[in-house]
Amino acid sequence: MHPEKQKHTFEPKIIAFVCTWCTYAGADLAGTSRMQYPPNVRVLKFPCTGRIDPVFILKAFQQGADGVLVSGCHPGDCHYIAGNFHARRRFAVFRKLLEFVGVDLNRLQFSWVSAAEGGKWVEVVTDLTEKVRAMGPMTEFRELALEEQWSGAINTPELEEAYNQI
Amino acid sequence: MSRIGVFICHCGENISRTVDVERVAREVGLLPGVAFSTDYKYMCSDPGQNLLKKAIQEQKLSHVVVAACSPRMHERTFRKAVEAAGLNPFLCEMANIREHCSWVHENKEEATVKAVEIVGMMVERVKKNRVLPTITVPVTKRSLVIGGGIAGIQAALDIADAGHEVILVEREPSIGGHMAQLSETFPTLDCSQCIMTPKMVDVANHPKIRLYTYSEIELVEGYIGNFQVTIRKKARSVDEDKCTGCGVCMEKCPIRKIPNKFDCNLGMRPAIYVPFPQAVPNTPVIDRENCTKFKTGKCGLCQKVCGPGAVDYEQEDRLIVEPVGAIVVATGFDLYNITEKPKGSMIKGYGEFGHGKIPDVIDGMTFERLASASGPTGGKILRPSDGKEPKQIVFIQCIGSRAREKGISYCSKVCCMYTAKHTMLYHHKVHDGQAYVFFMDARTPGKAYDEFWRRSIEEEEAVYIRGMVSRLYQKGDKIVVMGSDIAVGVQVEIEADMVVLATAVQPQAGADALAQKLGISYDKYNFYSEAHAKLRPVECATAGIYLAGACQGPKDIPDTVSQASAAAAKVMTLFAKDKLEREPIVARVREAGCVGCFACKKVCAYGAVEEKEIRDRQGNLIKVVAYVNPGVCGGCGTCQATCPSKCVELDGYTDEQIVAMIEAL
Amino acid sequence: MTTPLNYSYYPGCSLHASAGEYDLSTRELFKALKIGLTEVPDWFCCGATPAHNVDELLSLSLCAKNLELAEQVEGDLAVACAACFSRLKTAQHVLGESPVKRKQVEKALDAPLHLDGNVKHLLDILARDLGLERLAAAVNKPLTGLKVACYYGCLLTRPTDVTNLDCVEAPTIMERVIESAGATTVAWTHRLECCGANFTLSRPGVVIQLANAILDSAKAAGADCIMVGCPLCHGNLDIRQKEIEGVYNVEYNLPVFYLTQLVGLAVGLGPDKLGLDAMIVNPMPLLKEKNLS
Amino acid sequence: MKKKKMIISRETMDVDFVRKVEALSGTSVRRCFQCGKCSAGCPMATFMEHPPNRVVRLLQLGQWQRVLAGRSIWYCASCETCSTRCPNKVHLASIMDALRKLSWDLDGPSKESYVQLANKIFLDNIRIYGRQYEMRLAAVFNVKSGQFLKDMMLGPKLLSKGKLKMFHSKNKNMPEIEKIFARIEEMRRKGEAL
Ligand SMILES: Cc1cc2nc3c(=O)[nH]c(=O)nc-3n(C[C@H](O)[C@H](O)[C@H](O)COP(=O)(O)OP(=O)(O)OC[C@H]3O[C@@H](n4cnc5c(N)ncnc54)[C@H](O)[C@@H]3O)c2cc1C
Ligand SMILES: Cc1cc2nc3c(=O)[nH]c(=O)nc-3n(C[C@H](O)[C@H](O)[C@H](O)COP(=O)(O)OP(=O)(O)OC[C@H]3O[C@@H](n4cnc5c(N)ncnc54)[C@H](O)[C@@H]3O)c2cc1C
Ligand code: SF4
Ligand code: SF4
Ligand code: SF4
Ligand code: SF4
Ligand code: SF4
Ligand code: SF4
Ligand code: SF4
Ligand code: SF4
Repeated sequence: MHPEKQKHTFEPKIIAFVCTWCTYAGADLAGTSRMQYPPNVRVLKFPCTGRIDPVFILKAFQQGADGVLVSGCHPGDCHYIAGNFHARRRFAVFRKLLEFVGVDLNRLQFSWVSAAEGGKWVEVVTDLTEKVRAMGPMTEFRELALEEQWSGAINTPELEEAYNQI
Repeated sequence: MSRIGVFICHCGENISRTVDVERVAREVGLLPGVAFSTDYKYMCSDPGQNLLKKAIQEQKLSHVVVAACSPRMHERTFRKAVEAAGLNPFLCEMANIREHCSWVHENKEEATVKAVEIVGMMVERVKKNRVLPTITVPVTKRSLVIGGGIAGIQAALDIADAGHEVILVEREPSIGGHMAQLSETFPTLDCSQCIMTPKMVDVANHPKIRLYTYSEIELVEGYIGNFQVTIRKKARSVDEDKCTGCGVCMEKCPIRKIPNKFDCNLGMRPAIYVPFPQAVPNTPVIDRENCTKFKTGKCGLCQKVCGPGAVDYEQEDRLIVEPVGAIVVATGFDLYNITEKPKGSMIKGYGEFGHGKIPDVIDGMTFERLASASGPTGGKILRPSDGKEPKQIVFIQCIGSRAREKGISYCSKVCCMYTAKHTMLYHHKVHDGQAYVFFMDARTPGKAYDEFWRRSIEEEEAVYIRGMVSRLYQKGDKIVVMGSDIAVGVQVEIEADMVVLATAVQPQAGADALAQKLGISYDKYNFYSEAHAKLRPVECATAGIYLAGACQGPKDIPDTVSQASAAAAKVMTLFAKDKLEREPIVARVREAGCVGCFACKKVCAYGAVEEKEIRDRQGNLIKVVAYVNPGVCGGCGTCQATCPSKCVELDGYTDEQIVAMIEAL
Repeated sequence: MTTPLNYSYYPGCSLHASAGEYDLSTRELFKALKIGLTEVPDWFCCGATPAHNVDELLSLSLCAKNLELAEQVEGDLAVACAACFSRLKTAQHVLGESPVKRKQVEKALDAPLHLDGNVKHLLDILARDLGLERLAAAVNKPLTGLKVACYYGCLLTRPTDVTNLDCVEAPTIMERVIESAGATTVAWTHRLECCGANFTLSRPGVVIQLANAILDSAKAAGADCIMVGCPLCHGNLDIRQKEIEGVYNVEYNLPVFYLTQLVGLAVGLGPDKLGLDAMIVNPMPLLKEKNLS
Repeated sequence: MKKKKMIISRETMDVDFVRKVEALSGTSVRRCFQCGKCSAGCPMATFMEHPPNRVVRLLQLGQWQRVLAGRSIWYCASCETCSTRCPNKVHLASIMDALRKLSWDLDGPSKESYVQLANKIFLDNIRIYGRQYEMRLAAVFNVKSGQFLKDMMLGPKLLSKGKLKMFHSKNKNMPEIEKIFARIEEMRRKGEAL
């Protein structure tokens, strides 16, 4: 619902990591239905949320994202049987880790958007954009020197434990 | 240095209305690595595709980005075009500036900026794209069917009729499964044997079907199109080629009092036996546990009387290896047994029903045998304890099923209908008898099903009582049934002569062990899991393995046969090709880095990760690493996100590609 | 040598009153079997059915307090009354499962809870701790020829997964114990049915109806007598038996023994040590007939 | 008995009450799928106007007044047959406990006063003496219920068999018991317990 376009001083950057089968298709549906939402989101397509390495989220924040959205199929609907289930477990631990490094968890949103939920996609993106806009730009993290060798670099006990749990 | 070509589509006006496509082309053209950029009215049209092909050749492009609609629309189209121009199709990516941009924004400035960024991201990504070979695997056009019930029989006949060889493996001495035990079948009440036995004979006579009865699956290796299956053919002690099926041995065998499992232990059989007269094959088997020869070394009568000399006490188990391209699993079901609690199972017993130790409390399948014309009583309904005809018979539904407390929460789907059938059969056979049914709901969705149930009440005058039974006990030669009628709100007591419990449908014993051999998944009850409940209900997640019948969930015959034919059709679809081609979006392990933790193996739902031994030249084992079988991998990438040492990579979605996109922000 | 068996003992209110013979025979039997029994000092009522009926928190608190008192005496807690047994076990179970209720009870007691002690019914002690073999070895006057209907009632084995005495629906522990003492048991239909104990005061009519069905079933199965492990069952079947016979115009004449009385007979204890004279339905003619007295 | 029509709406379904029942009993009311097995085996069902399954059904509909107005809950013998055999793990005996407790708190809209009275005397006994004295229990019940003659036949017989004690012994833990009662009352006053 944006009848009157408002002028904002701050336009947050939102990155969305989505799976092909559900959320990407849901976003497509929002398009074919000509729904409207703020243009702040950039979509990265993955075969499955199971492919999404938490490190990408860190990377996105480091690259200047002010908010990150991770979205896939509803539980039980995974195109790849159980990928989203593994992803869910992984992210549960990852959230703790993010909190530990000082990221405000309000900047990171997980959701389920199915291929039929164009409206939900719009809602989720709009809400996150507004939420992050209110929070202002994400600066803390940009300065935080992540190791250049990003892959597998964060092998914290928490992650270790998560891997073992899977 | 890459030479990337970028093609911006107007989509008529769908994109260009809100996105300044020319500006996008201009700005993107300035990105490092972009050698060519242009815009065009309809990229997917023939002229559009030709423009693309011509540019690739003339500009010597190394990579292509088409900024247009969703890749879900036209990725295939453009990849084909790219391939036609001589480039590897996986060097082409699409940037979605329609569904994700022009259609969802109104402000032209904002939309254009966003479009530039989207295209920019894809440009960075495509730079990291690698040439991916199309994966092809050969297909062995023979199939294995496990389980010779109606599901296995139907699937085998369908596949064989299409001209492909079928190997049918059945654990029991004869095929037929549970349907061969049934008397008459709902909803039409036709005689089960009459419609079943011709199909069994067809199997035996089909030139394309090789039947292994009294056999089990020992080992399954390989993957779709290329399985190697080892079958254990248990020693029958009778040479199938020599035996004529004359039956003299069975007549002469002095051991006669072994309860016949096929007749639910109501009838007796000798130590050398066929489970039932219409058995296929009609070759007896010696039950070594009960045969005097095997127990004491004496007897040997059957060998003496056998004209063709078929009896062979020395026969041993044989292992046979068969290459097949597809597998249909059709191992069926068994009934919840209230008399004994299976070891280690979550099932609780029914002490309140006497743990099934009251002789005239039987299960539904036992009733089928009593009602069957070829059964132990010749089709007369007689109670097991004293052979008297029961004048008051009580049926109780949902025993074991829908009883979380007892361990099973699902509905067994067939018992409402077969109980209705049982009341009819009973009333047809015992004219002065009365049937009562205790039930919670009648679940009768299906063509002509509810009418069938209503008939049992309205025409056959079965008395249905909505409410369950708390306890059964023997009183003299009666069984006291303590029930309730919740509609009236009173307790009901019936002194019955016989009680039939509709016990739950469960997977066959050993279903989990077989699943582990096959590498397919199963639920907590051991029913096999289909790949998708609605859209891929006959396929396993493991490619090349299909499901048919009650092994996947409780089913009646029409559902079983439909699924069996569907599984057969899936097999034939697979066999319609000589080679399998698939998207090369599969995971690959960098062996050098792999530490062999097999975290990847644990998360892979497709069972695609195998263990591979790395040896030096002398053949000493250096380490065990993961290997992803490209024929099996579904391409989800879960392994990659899981691998702690980051050495398994999903082609098409490598870390490099993704990070390139993130960095392009 | 096996280690000596010693228990703390919770008789429950009835054993100090209407079921005095159960108390007496329990003490004498245990003495004869060389099992130590020390009464929990100043125990109090577990609340029985009326407490949990209307006030679970009170019921749990009373039981928890008694369990705490029992800690003062060494050994597992031996309980004679099926109702007390069921209450104490249920309290242990509920407080173990529900942290909320546990907190409330701790507050009510103003003390931390002691829930680890084992609570055992006498049957359990005889059948498992002592063991049927040792029990059989102690028998010197086997109850040969005595046909016993073992009555469990509702509370010995229930609720499921709580008392863990035996299979809820098809228990055999009473039968096994008394068969070890040489008696014969009968198979009968009402051994698990409720006698309505809770209503003995307020709605005796109900009790009479339920108890009649039980007596009828035992008689029909050919029993000479009934054996119980609960003073409440005993009250309804023994004390009310004459009344029931009057109401239904039948004759049962079924002596109702406590399990400790019958086992006591078998190990050679005299009627005076078993309180047989306190039984309303006189058992002596039966015992004479079977040459057991 | 005349039956009132049941008007069902968000307003007439008292979910709060049902939640209390669930909290007290630790069992879910919604789980019940009305198979009736509880009622089939309940020894007291013939004395109840709402058999056990219907008690749960009325709770599912939030119609607790109908349950409490009847005597069903007071006729439950706490025998646990229903809980033991329910195929769906509904602990009905505990629901009955909870209902009695809540009815007791509401000061009995119930018709069944005898059972309530007996319970009350029983609990008073504990508070005053620490243990049950059957003699007192019976005597007080008979006086309060006005049923002087009931069970008169039993009395003398029991006395002669030494089964009725006239006197009670001293219990050292009496102050402690009083404290437990008092603390529970206190907790309830403060809303720390139901
Ligand atoms: C009492 C009763 C009455 C019924 N009445 C009707 C009716 O009237 N109408 C109707 O439509 N449906 C009825 N049904 C349902 C019907 O029986 C099933 O739908 C049907 O039998 C399912 O067939 P299936 O081939 O899947 O399984 P099954 O008949 O169980 O066949 C499975 C076969 O696989 C074999 N097998 C198992 N494990 C292995 C292994 N590891 N290796 C090799 N072989 C193995 C078994 O030996 C068996 O031969 C009834 C069911 C019951 C219980
Ligand atoms: C309210 C409702 C909810 C449901 N929810 C679920 C659910 O949650 N899950 C589930 O599994 N199932 C659900 N179902 C069932 C599901 O909708 C059906 O199983 C499924 O749609 C059947 O698919 P179909 O292709 O057979 O028929 P249809 O979907 O009806 O398709 C038939 C097609 O044929 C076309 N057609 C008809 N006649 C002709 C003709 N003469 N020539 C050419 N074309 C023709 C029609 O236009 C139509 O496109 C639901 C059904 C209903 C009514
Ligand atoms: S084994 Fe021999 S005797 Fe037996 S059926 Fe075959 S041919 Fe006949
Ligand atoms: S050898 Fe065995 S099977 Fe053959 S007749 Fe003798 S007992 Fe029967
Ligand atoms: S089919 Fe009917 S009898 Fe069988 S489990 Fe389902 S509801 Fe119960
Ligand atoms: S007709 Fe439909 S709604 Fe009714 S029972 Fe059958 S499936 Fe359910
Ligand atoms: S998770 Fe990585 S390191 Fe572990 S086995 Fe798999 S590929 Fe090798
Ligand atoms: S990509 Fe998915 S299917 Fe392929 S090996 Fe990895 S986890 Fe298994
Ligand atoms: S037995 Fe359980 S599920 Fe069945 S009606 Fe009673 S409470 Fe409900
Ligand atoms: S506990 Fe109460 S409701 Fe349940 S069966 Fe016993 S008397 Fe009936």
